[in-house]
Amino acid sequence: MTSTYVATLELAAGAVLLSAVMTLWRRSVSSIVAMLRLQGVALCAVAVDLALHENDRALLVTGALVLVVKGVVVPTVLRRVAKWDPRSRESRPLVNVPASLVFAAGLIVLSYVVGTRITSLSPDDATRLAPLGLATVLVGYFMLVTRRRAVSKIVGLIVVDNGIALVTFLLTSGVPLIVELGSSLDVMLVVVVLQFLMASVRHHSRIDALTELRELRD
Amino acid sequence: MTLLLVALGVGALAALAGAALARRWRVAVASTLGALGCVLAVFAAVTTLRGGATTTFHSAQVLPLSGVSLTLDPLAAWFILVSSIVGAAACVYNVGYAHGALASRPAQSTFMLFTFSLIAVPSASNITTFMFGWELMALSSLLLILTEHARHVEARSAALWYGVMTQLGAASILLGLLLVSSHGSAQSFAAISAHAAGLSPATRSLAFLLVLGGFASKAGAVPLHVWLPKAHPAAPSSVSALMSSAMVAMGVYGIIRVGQGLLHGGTVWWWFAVTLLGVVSAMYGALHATTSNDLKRLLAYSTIDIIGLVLTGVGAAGALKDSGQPMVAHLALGAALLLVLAHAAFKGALFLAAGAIDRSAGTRDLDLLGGLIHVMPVTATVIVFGAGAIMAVPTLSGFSSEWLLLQSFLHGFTALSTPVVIVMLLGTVALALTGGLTAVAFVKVIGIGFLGRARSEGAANAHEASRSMLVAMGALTIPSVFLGVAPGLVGAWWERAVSLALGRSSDPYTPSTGVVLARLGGAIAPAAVLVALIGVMSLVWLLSQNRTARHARRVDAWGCGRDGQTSRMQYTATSFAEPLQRVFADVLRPQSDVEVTHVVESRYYEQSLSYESRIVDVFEARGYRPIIGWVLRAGGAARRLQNGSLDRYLAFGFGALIAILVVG
Amino acid sequence: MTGWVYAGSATLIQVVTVGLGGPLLVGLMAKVKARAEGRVGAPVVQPLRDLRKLATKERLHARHASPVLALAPVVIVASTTVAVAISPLVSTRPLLGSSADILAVVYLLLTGSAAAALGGLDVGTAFGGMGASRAMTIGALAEPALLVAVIALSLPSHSSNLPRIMASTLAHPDWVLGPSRLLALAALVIVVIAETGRIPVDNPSTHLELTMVHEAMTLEYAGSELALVTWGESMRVGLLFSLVANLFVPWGISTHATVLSVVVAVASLAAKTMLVALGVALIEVRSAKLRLFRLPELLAGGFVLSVLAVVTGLVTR
Amino acid sequence: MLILAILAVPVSMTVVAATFSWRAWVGWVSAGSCALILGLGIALGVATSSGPQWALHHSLRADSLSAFMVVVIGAVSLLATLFTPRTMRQELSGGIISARYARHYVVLMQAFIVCMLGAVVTANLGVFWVCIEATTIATTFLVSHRRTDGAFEASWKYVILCSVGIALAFLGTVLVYFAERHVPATAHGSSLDWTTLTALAPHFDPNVTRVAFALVVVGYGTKVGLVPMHSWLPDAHGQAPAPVSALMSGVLLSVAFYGLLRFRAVAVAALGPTFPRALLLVVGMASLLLATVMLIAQRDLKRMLAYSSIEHMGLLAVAAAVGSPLALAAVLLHILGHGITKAVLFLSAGEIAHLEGTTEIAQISGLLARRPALAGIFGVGLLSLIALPPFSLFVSELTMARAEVDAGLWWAVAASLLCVSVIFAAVGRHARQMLFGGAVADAPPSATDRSLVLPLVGALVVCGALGIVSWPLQSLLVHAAHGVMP
Repeated sequence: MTSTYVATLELAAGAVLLSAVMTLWRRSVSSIVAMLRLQGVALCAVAVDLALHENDRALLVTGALVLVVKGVVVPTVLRRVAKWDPRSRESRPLVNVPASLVFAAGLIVLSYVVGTRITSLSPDDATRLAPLGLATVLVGYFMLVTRRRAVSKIVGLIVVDNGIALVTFLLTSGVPLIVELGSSLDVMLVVVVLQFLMASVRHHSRIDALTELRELRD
Repeated sequence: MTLLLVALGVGALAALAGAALARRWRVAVASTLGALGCVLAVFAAVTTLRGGATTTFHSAQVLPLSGVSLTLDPLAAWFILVSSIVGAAACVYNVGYAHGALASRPAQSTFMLFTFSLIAVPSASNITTFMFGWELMALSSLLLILTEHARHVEARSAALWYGVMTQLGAASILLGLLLVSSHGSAQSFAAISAHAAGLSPATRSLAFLLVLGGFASKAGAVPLHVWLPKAHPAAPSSVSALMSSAMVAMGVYGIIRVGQGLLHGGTVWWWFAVTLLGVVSAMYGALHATTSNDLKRLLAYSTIDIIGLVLTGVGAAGALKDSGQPMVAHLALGAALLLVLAHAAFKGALFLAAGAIDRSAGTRDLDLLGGLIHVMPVTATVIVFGAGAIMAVPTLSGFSSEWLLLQSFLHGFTALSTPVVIVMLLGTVALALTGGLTAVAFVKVIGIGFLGRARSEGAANAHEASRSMLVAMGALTIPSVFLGVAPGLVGAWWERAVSLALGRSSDPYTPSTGVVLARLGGAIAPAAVLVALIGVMSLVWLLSQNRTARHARRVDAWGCGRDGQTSRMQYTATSFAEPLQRVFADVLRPQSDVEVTHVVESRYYEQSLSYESRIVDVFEARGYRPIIGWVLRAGGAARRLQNGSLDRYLAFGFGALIAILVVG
Repeated sequence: MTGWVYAGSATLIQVVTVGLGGPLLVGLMAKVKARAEGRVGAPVVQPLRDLRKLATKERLHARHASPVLALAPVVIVASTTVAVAISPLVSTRPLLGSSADILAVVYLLLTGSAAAALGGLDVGTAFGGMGASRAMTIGALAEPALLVAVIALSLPSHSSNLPRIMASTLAHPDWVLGPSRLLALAALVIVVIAETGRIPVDNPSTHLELTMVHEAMTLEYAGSELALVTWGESMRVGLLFSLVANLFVPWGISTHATVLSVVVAVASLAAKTMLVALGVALIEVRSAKLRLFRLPELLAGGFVLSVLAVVTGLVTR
Repeated sequence: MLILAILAVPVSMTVVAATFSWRAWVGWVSAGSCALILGLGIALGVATSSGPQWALHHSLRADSLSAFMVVVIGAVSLLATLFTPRTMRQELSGGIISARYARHYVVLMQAFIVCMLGAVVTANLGVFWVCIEATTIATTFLVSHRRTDGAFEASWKYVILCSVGIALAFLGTVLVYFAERHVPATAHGSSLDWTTLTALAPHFDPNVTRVAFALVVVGYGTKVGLVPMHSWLPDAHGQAPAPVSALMSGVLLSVAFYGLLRFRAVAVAALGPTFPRALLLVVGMASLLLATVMLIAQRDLKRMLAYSSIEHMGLLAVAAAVGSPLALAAVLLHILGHGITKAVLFLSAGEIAHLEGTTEIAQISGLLARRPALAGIFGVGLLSLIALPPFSLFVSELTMARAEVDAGLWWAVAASLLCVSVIFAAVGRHARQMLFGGAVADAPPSATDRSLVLPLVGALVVCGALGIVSWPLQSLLVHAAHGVMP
């Protein structure tokens, strides 16, 4: 039983990180969103696995919530938003794809080094994997910085959020419910805000992509 | 202390009256209350100077997180005396002078605030109270400079220069004081004084240099003076008078209070630096005063000159105390204090008179004035007395203080330490070099501005100032003359102030109306000299009234036989100072443009010729402008940090995150 | 009581001596110059005769003149007279001798110069302004040298009180030939020439527009006022010559209240000042007037000499 | 009870605003509710002087610090909401927005105030985080309220940067929780209560706490406007309607800073003073320096005010680094003074922008001659902002400097005084251009109406009084400062 739990946990957590790296690798917006969906599902798997292992009903609910929000709602909304954008590919990232992947590898190593320092406090099966979450955060952030398209940026932001959620699950087996609720709620609200923004900009129809906006400057 | 608190309270009332009352009553009521408060402050100061006890006041209910703390001791009282005398005169002057923007609510209220912050600053005895008063003084004067911004465009940039310099100065002072304060909670001057002895010499020296920078800038010492010749002329004259006579004195007060009172004198190098500042200021100020043509600018430069001499005295006192000659040190500091008071009186009167001229002739450019003695006889008399005092005409106040200064230098030469002797030598040289230049400057003021014939419509149609203005100027002339004729009568007062700063010592003075230094072998009896002068003058006058013509016959001016002299043929202020300007061209670096327009028909005939000459402040052009340029360029370059790119903004955070993970 | 009488009479004698002697010195110098140039020259008493004649003439004022025009000559004469009265010329104990400070004398003279300049500016003619400007410039440049030179003299006696300086010089004859004294003497001679308006600084006997300094200021004066100005100027000559003479060679001056000593003092003063006048006249004869803008070099030289005198005094004490 | 009332007032006001369509009275009532909050805050201050108050099963907790923050929020929001009717009138008549958005505006403003109040009275740092996040959402819509290109751009940058920052803060919070859960032999069980955390902090694992605190500083520092995540601030403040800028700059930054103060107490208890001090010093000095250089060549009026907020937050961070009771009391006084002053400035700048039709400094000139009252208020506000007496910012900056030198940080004081002086020069230069510059017009000066002048003058008078009279605020400040001492 334990070994299944550990194997599932490792697989799911690895999937979260892998899908984060995949978002860096792929260019077409639709496949990036698909990766995001995969990541949501993997995250849900982590939560459910932990919940079953610890008999934590609240965490089970959280897992369900994650599946709904991150596996279904967010990618769907994003797909809709992406339709507004005529150029569906991330054509000119600030750092090109191969370099990004090399950089991501470096970030993963860094998070491993840093992560072990943190997890050494209580090195159990779940906590051990926390560096994977940290790496997801860094990779997501890297995407946020280097990808120009609005949708890519939102994806990066959500990857960061997912990474944090992964760290949260692994380190604490879920913080008190209200926080988790808040966090999921928040991601959803962020998406709503973003959709609103995109729509508004479309409405004004003068600027193609939000990220091209550089009117406000010193 | 009660009296001082009442005075400050009356001052607050005056400020309120200025802010609240309708135009009809505002100026009169505010000025009356202001003058009343100043007179009360004079009494408070005199009570302490006459041997009254040192009193303190503390309240935690005022000034959050620190509490207000006031101490009235003889040193503070001396400077309160300085500012309240000028303050009273300025308030009286205000009645007739305030017009237009200056009579508005904000201006009147701020004016009162300024007057009383000058009285509050010397009495402050903890860091917060001191800085509060100091900054309030700076702020209110800054606002007052701007009152006539609509009429004088240059006031805007003058205010900015002033504001920035005073802000830097205040920052420097604050840092210096904090460095020597024992604890944030124990920030009273008494605690600092007790604590300072245990500090390392390096800390104390650093603190003193910082504080010196701030105070010297306020006092207008070269090279920190650049704001002064801009700001003092730009302010309304009642304010210029206060700034130039009382506010610069606060810089001197600060140096004495911190250097001697809180830090106990330090080393000879501190005072060497002070002297050097003083010598450079005195010479530079005197030189620029001779070549300035704007009356108020000339007065401002002359302030730099006199304050330079004061600083020389302060520096000499510090150096002498350090070399173990306390009695001579007392003499030097006493001379400095006396000069501060004398300067306040005569410079105050001069600025007020300059305001009267500006108001009635519509210009302060000496090149456009002339002949004012015929239309403004009282103002002219005030100017003559003021100029006489500043030129150190014997029996006027400038003379007695400069004599004391010279005595201290002379006796200071007996010191065995070389730096001290060099200090004395520098002081002597400064005194010697400035005397003649000051005479040129003020002969120019009187001779070009008041004598001769009017050079412009404004000057020709000028009229005497209003009564309250004349009363104020006249009132300030009285202490100026009194301190010259009978300085000995207040000798005990300044000696008390000096003792507080330098510690008790054998008193060098012997009671007299003049100043008698029995133990050092020197004396002046200005009163007797005055009697002799008046006697001889009357005698000569009587003898020269010969039988043939009691009244002189009026004829055309001879002018070497040139018929039809016009006012344009007179020497102007520029031409008067031209020889000196040429002599000191290396320092002044005058720039001149000559533009010749030829007649169309022939190049041998000139249609018109224009000549323009100006003197820019070397320190401003070579020292300050480049720094300002660097700062502006840095600001321009920094704009690239915020270039509008979200990617860049996010990258800042990403870098921070990586750094945290690596370091943490 | 005798002290008061002595001091009072000494003061009076000083004023009379310098008052009469000043013009005579001027006359003497003119005579010497004339003789040196091979002329007969006017009698030595000519300046006194001129003064008497002017005093009876009508007073004329320009139309735009102010009371300053009339007041200035009075101030010139009064300030010089007081300076004479308090300085130890005949006696080391004149009335107000305790006030006979170097600074007082210097600034009294400066007051006189300023009054003269103001008188020159009052009428508002080009020449008056020119003269005043030049005179003040020269004065401003000469004053530092003067002040520092007298400081150098006062260093050994630790006092700037003139009677004290002379008393201590009398007590220490060896000071006279010290290097500091000699340097100060050189500086003082330059200053005195400048302050009294002699060649090479100014030429008192010319009315050439381009060069005149002092005379330009007095162009608008006439009658008794011109007499006062001229008299004040010659008293100044007398005072400065006497001071130079007495500061360096004080012997002969009366130090106690006897008639004989006073007589001797007057005689010796006359002799000493005549010698100084002779020297100055010879300098005048032997040099040409400097251009106005070369003057600073001369006066700066005087200043440097005086500073050197102070430094030497400090080093050799 | 008091705590609940404080939350209930704006919540019910939000409901009211959502129910009725926009009328001027809605604006006035919302201002009234803010006045009520201010009053309740003062009452809370009195009540908490004897000890913290609890409500809702210990999920809400108010000590003197919370009470003080409620007062700050109440005061600034009162000032900002007093301008709601005016702003709406201008925008509706100018055709900038439709009536629907006027209603949105009032609802969002009230929701924004609720979130801030919630943040300062909650006992739980998770809830604190949620409240801060919620302010981001509310303000995003408020920033884009005018629906111009610039407004959308600003709110886009704002929401992205703040989301990232707030996510990092969440990660930090999680790590703190992780550290708390692994405190050996904990008898209390784990919770995210400030009090529990502070009590347990000495047993925290230093490695974890260090990273956690650093993440929190960067994360909440985003909302505070501290370097390196400050970049959203000038854009958002520049584009938002004036009352929104006033509220954001005046209190939102300070509420986030309040969180930093709480976390700092925990971090100091866990790590000792060195690391928190170093970290806060670095971000504080960097913010100060950045604000200084950016202000020198600033070209936009509202951005100038925004950078000045960064400057003041930097000063606060440096003082918080010291963390002595004196420094913290000064920090709090500074928060209050800065809040009111900045609100006055943004509101008057909004009016200037409305009247002049531009916020570009170079295009505004001679204001003092043309609009003496408005320009006078703006000028006096700037004087208060650059910390001149008698305004309270002077006393608080001076006290912060005292406390810093006390802690041996005299070089930091030297550097910040230099920066402040350069800022003085820069702001002075811009003010000269706007207030005095240009030729003086012949037209008679135009009057400014009283509804604008009175509140602003009143606020400035309060600022001045706070700088002179210490009663009754001082005891509250001292109490509150002790609340965040480890």
